[in-house]
Formats: sequence, C-alpha cells, structure tokens
Amino acid sequence: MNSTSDSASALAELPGGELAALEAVLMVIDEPATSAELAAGLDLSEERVEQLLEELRLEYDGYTVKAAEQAASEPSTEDTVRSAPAGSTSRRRGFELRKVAGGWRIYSRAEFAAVVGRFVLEGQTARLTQAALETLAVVAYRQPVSRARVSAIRGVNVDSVVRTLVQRGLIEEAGTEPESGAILYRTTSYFLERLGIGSVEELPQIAPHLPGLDGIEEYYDAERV
Amino acid sequence: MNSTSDSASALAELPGGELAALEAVLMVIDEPATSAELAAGLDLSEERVEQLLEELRLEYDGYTVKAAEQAASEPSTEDTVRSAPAGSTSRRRGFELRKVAGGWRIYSRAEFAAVVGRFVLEGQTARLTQAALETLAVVAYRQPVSRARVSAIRGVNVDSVVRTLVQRGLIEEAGTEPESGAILYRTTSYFLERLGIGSVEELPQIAPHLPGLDGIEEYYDAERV
Amino acid sequence: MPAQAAESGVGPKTGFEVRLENFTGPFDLLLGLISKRQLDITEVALSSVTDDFIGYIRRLQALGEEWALDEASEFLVIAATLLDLKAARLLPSGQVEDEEDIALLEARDLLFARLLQYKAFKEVASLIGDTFDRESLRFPRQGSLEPHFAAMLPELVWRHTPEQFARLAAKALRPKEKPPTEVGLDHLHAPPVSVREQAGIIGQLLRHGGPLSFRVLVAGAESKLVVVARFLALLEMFRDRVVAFEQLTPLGELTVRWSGPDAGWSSEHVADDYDAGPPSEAEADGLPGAPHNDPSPAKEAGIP
Repeated sequence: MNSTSDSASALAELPGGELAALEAVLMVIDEPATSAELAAGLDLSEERVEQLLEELRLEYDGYTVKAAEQAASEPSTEDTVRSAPAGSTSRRRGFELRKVAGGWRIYSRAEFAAVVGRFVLEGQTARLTQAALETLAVVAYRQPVSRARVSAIRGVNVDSVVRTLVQRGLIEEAGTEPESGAILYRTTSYFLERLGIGSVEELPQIAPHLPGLDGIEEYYDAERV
Repeated sequence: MNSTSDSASALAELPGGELAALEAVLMVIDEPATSAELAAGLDLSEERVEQLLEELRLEYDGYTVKAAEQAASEPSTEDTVRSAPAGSTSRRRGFELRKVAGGWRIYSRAEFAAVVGRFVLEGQTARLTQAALETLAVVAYRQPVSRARVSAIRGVNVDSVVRTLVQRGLIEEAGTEPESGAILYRTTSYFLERLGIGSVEELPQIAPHLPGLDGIEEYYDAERV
Repeated sequence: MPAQAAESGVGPKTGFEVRLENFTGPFDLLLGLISKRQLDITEVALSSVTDDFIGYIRRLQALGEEWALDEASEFLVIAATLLDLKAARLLPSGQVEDEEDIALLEARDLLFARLLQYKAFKEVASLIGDTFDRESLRFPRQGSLEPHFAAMLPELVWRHTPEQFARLAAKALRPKEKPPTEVGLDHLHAPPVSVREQAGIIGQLLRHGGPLSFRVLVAGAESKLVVVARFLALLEMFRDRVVAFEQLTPLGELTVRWSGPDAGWSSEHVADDYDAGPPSEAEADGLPGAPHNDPSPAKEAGIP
C-alpha cells in the first residue's frame, strides 16, 4: 500500500473527503468490515481508518468533532476532540457505528428498538408468502444452491425472499461455489423441525411429480450461460 | 391513528426526536419504504413523515435545515428551510436519501462508487446488452405487452432476451391477452428502483422521437389479427 | 445465429464491415446503413442502401453463419421490400398507375414507419442504458434485521406436510416454459389459409393456362397471407417436380411452368406442415427459398 498518500489526496478531493467515503462504505455493506478491510478498500492506512471510524462514531453520537478531513496529512489521533462547538455541531443520529465481532457497521440506535420493532412487525405476517415457500422448496431440493441458480429456476429475482428466509432461520449460508464465489444456501435444522422430519434425506421424492428431471437440470444450466 | 400526539411526544422525548427515530427505521429496510409504511411504523401522520424525510434528505445533502422537531405540533412544510446556519450546520454525507419506485431508501453517493464497489460485490449487475435494453424499452413504453408485439417492433425474435430480463427481475408476467392467450409482460418496481425513478410516467417522453405513432399502432394491431 | 450473437455482444460498434454480428436486427442494420451514408430516413437513397443491405446479408452467408429462420425471415422480408422499392425506382419513371404501384408505396411507408418507430425505441433504450449506468454508481443500503429484531418476529405458521411441500417443490422446479426449439407462430392468428388449397388453385391455373408469371399467379390474392401461401405452395410443387421456374434476368419476371404429368397429380400430395398448426420441430436452418438443391425445403414455414 505504497500509494496511500496519492489515494488519500484523491479521496480528499471528493466532496466530504475521506470521512464521507468511509461513511458511504459503512452505510451499504451488509456485513461488518474490519478496519484492515476498510483500510485496504479505501487505500488508507489502518491507523487513519481507525481515526476516521472513531470520528464518525462520535459524530453519530452527537458529539462535536473537529473535522479531521482537512488535517488528512497530519495523522495524529489527538486531533479528534470531543469538545464544545468548534467547527460544527451535530445532532445525535438515529443510527450508530458499532464494532461487532471485530468488524464495523452502521446500525439503528438501540434507544429506538421499540419504534424499529414496531415498524418491522407492521406488515409482517406469521405466514410465508407463496414466493417465499417456493423459494424455500427450491433450496430444499437443490441444496447447496446459489441465489443466482434459484433465480434462474424461479424466473424471478429472489434476493429479498432469500434474506427473509435467512432471517426466519429456515435457510443458512453454506460456503461458496468454488468457480463463481457465489454464496451457497442450505436448509437449517429449524426447517426440518417445522416440517417434522429428521433429515433432508427424508424429504419426499419429487421425481414422480416431475418426469425427466435430469433434462430439466441441463436446461437450467444452459439457461445460466 | 388517534394516538399520534401521544406517540409524537414520546418520540420527541427520545434523543434526536422524530428525525432520529425515522433515521433508525430507515436503517433496517431492505427495499424502498413508502411514507405511508413509515408513518404507520412511527405512528406519525403521513404528512409529518414526508416533511421529516425531506428534511433528512436535505440534511444528508449538506444543506442546513432548521430543525423541525421542536415544531412538531405545527406541521407546515415551509418550516423546512434551506438556509444559512440556523440551528446546526451539517456536512454532506457519504450517503443520500432518495425516493425511488414510490418509496424511500438510503443509497451510497455516486461519487464513491469506485470505493464502495470494492466492498459490495453482490447486487452489482452486469451491463445489459443493446438487445436487452431495446426490448426493455419496448416493454416499458408498451406495457402490458406480448412477446410477439415486442418482436414485431424490434424485427427480431425476443424470446431469449425476455427470459433474461425476467430472470434479472426487470420485467414480469402480467396476465394473458384475452384473444390470443399470449403472455403479457410489464416492468417491475425493481426496474424503477434501478432507474432511480418513481413510476413509469417519469420515463422520458417517446413522442418527440416518433412522429405519427398512432398510425403505426394500428398497423401492428392489424398485423396481429 | 447472428441475432443470438448480437444478443450477447456488449462491445462498442465499430462499423458493420468489421463486426458483422453487431446489429441487433434488420432495423438496426438498416438504420446503421442509413446513418453511415448520412441520409435522412424519410428521403433515403434506396438503391445504395438496398445494395448495402443485401451485401450485408451476403457477407453473413459467406461467413457460413447459420440463421434461425424467424430471424432470417425478418431480414429477408425487409431485403425483399427494399429490392421491390429499388426495382420500382429503376423502372422508367411514371405516374402511379395500377394497384401494384400503390401497394409498393404502402410498403415503403410501412417500412419507414416501422423504421422510425424502431429508431424511437432505440433512442429511449440508450437513454435507459445511460440511466442504468449512472444509477449503478449508487448502492442501496441492504438493511438486515439484527438478531434482537428477528427474535421479535411472530412464530411462523407452518401447515405443510412433507408431501405438500414436495408437491410445491415439484411445481416450483417445473420449467416455466419450453425452451424455444421451435419457430414462434403464436402471433399468426389470421384465418387459416391452406397451402394445399392454394397449390390446387395454382395447379389448376398452370395446367389450363400455360406458363404464368408469379405476378399473375398472385394477382387475385385477397390478402398478403394468400400470397405467402401460394409462394409456399410453389416451393412444395417445385419439390414435387411438377413446376419449373424460369427467370431470364436477375430481378426479372419469374415465370412458372407446369412440368408435371397432365393427370395424376393432386394437391393432396402437398405436405400439410403448414396446415396442421405450429410445426413440432424447426429443422429449418437455411435461408428460405435459397437452397433449391436442398432436398427438403418443406419445413420452411416460419415466414411471419
């Protein structure tokens, strides 16, 4: 990472600078990222990233932070000050930056758990939708299987349905496909429990319903080209 | 929603108030949420939520917003002012709040695409081919529409392209044509989301490009007899 | 299949001479040729563009590309229309005299109308493409429920027995539609015109009226579909060796002569591929009409 200084100046030229770039990443990643990963992706030193993380964390918590982006060339952690109004004042955000299992991500603030919980429950049903059931069925009979594959079989984008099924504990990640690196999914023991069977092998054969399964298999593989 | 005032005061007591509560909810959604859905979850009026959303949007864009949470009881949209420093100054965030496909959702800012793209591999989609774009355009402007109709306009068979578009979640089946039984297609809300627009009405007008469309329309209808 | 190749092509267009497969269809090609010559669609110098168009199809053939019938047919329909129009221009100029001239004018207007329409969609397609590109720079937050929220979700209602679940799986795994192994005829809803019947009429005409031009043979046709059916019937009869074709000059009058027995032939011999609904398979992969040495041009039924 010898290009660090170049990259830092490039980021600094963007509106909001390094802080905003880091914020952009933290806001959309769907799993926590370590400061080392963030440093590599932003092409900054790990120390600098940790400094920026701390700055963001304080800012979201409503502390006034002396904006450090102008001081990008002087990496001294002491610059980051919890203090009375200096450059800008900030209100306490509805989200916070948290370090979970060694990684960083932005989450909704714990104080609002009741509100968020109500929102989550609103519109949630105790029943799976037809789309979710069918997706689950495909995963059950084709596991381990990638989302792309399930999409191809169902003929629709299944990203959000898969997320729901993971949230519901019915399916889980099961490594990645060697060639593509795509995440594979399999059913969980909770799924077996709900269905009332002991193992996946006990799933009823579906061949009788579906003549020429092998041919179909090939058809789908061809589809994905 | 007769408990609105109670709830509002409850929310207002939390640090950051309604604005922060809305922010907290925006953190957990995985598809655009309408202001009605947000209002139901927050137990606020839809007007109030829209006002707060607009305020957040401006704030993330770096405009100084006269904090409206103190004025919760006077719901007048004009309260939201783009102005010189009043209560708080705000820096332009690395993310933005946008209204797409009829709902609100947080996105990373386009400037940081290069950096964010290193972290978010999933969901990055391959570019559509010319053929796919043309087919998508015809479906978008002629929906609901059958494959035969799209074929007639493009002058080529579109079966495989239509399948690809369905798989990518950009179009979906929309019933059948009564006379012929042919499957009809329409664009999805994911299509709107990808385009960053609220509805198909916001697509650019096709008329300027196309003098005398009506006559041609008849021609195709005649063709299909 | 050139159109298939185009469907997967992403590269920028670098001119049709170098990248033959780059056009996504006949209209795209035609527009490309017109803009290459910097012509206004509405006042196209037809002869030169027609030559280019035909030249493009020839080069494709020379490359030994196999054409899917329904794709090739659109190219051919347009090539034929262009040729017609060009031929009309080459003839000594005259007023609009007979119905054929009017039909020609209509054909031209229709072709240009369709071309204009395609052009409009091509333009908005590129706008949509640009918007996609611009929008792909933004990434949406994929909010996921933290475990403590997920725990708040109501217990799932589950009513499926393993057998019901299996049936659901079978349904979900069944292919949504058959792969396109056949030429789509779904869009042909015209009243059925029987090729066999038309063959009978042509046989009648030829045996009793001597050699006739194709123009005369289709003169009484009440619709485009009948013309097509008669053309197909002629191909069938040619295969049965009961008719012979004569064309003295390229683009000249096509004369059809009866070469079969005076008696003993009946249109019943004409294969009923055309009249028995969509063909069960599409073996046709050549250019319709072109390979006359092909022993079985009989399946070329996909002319839309």
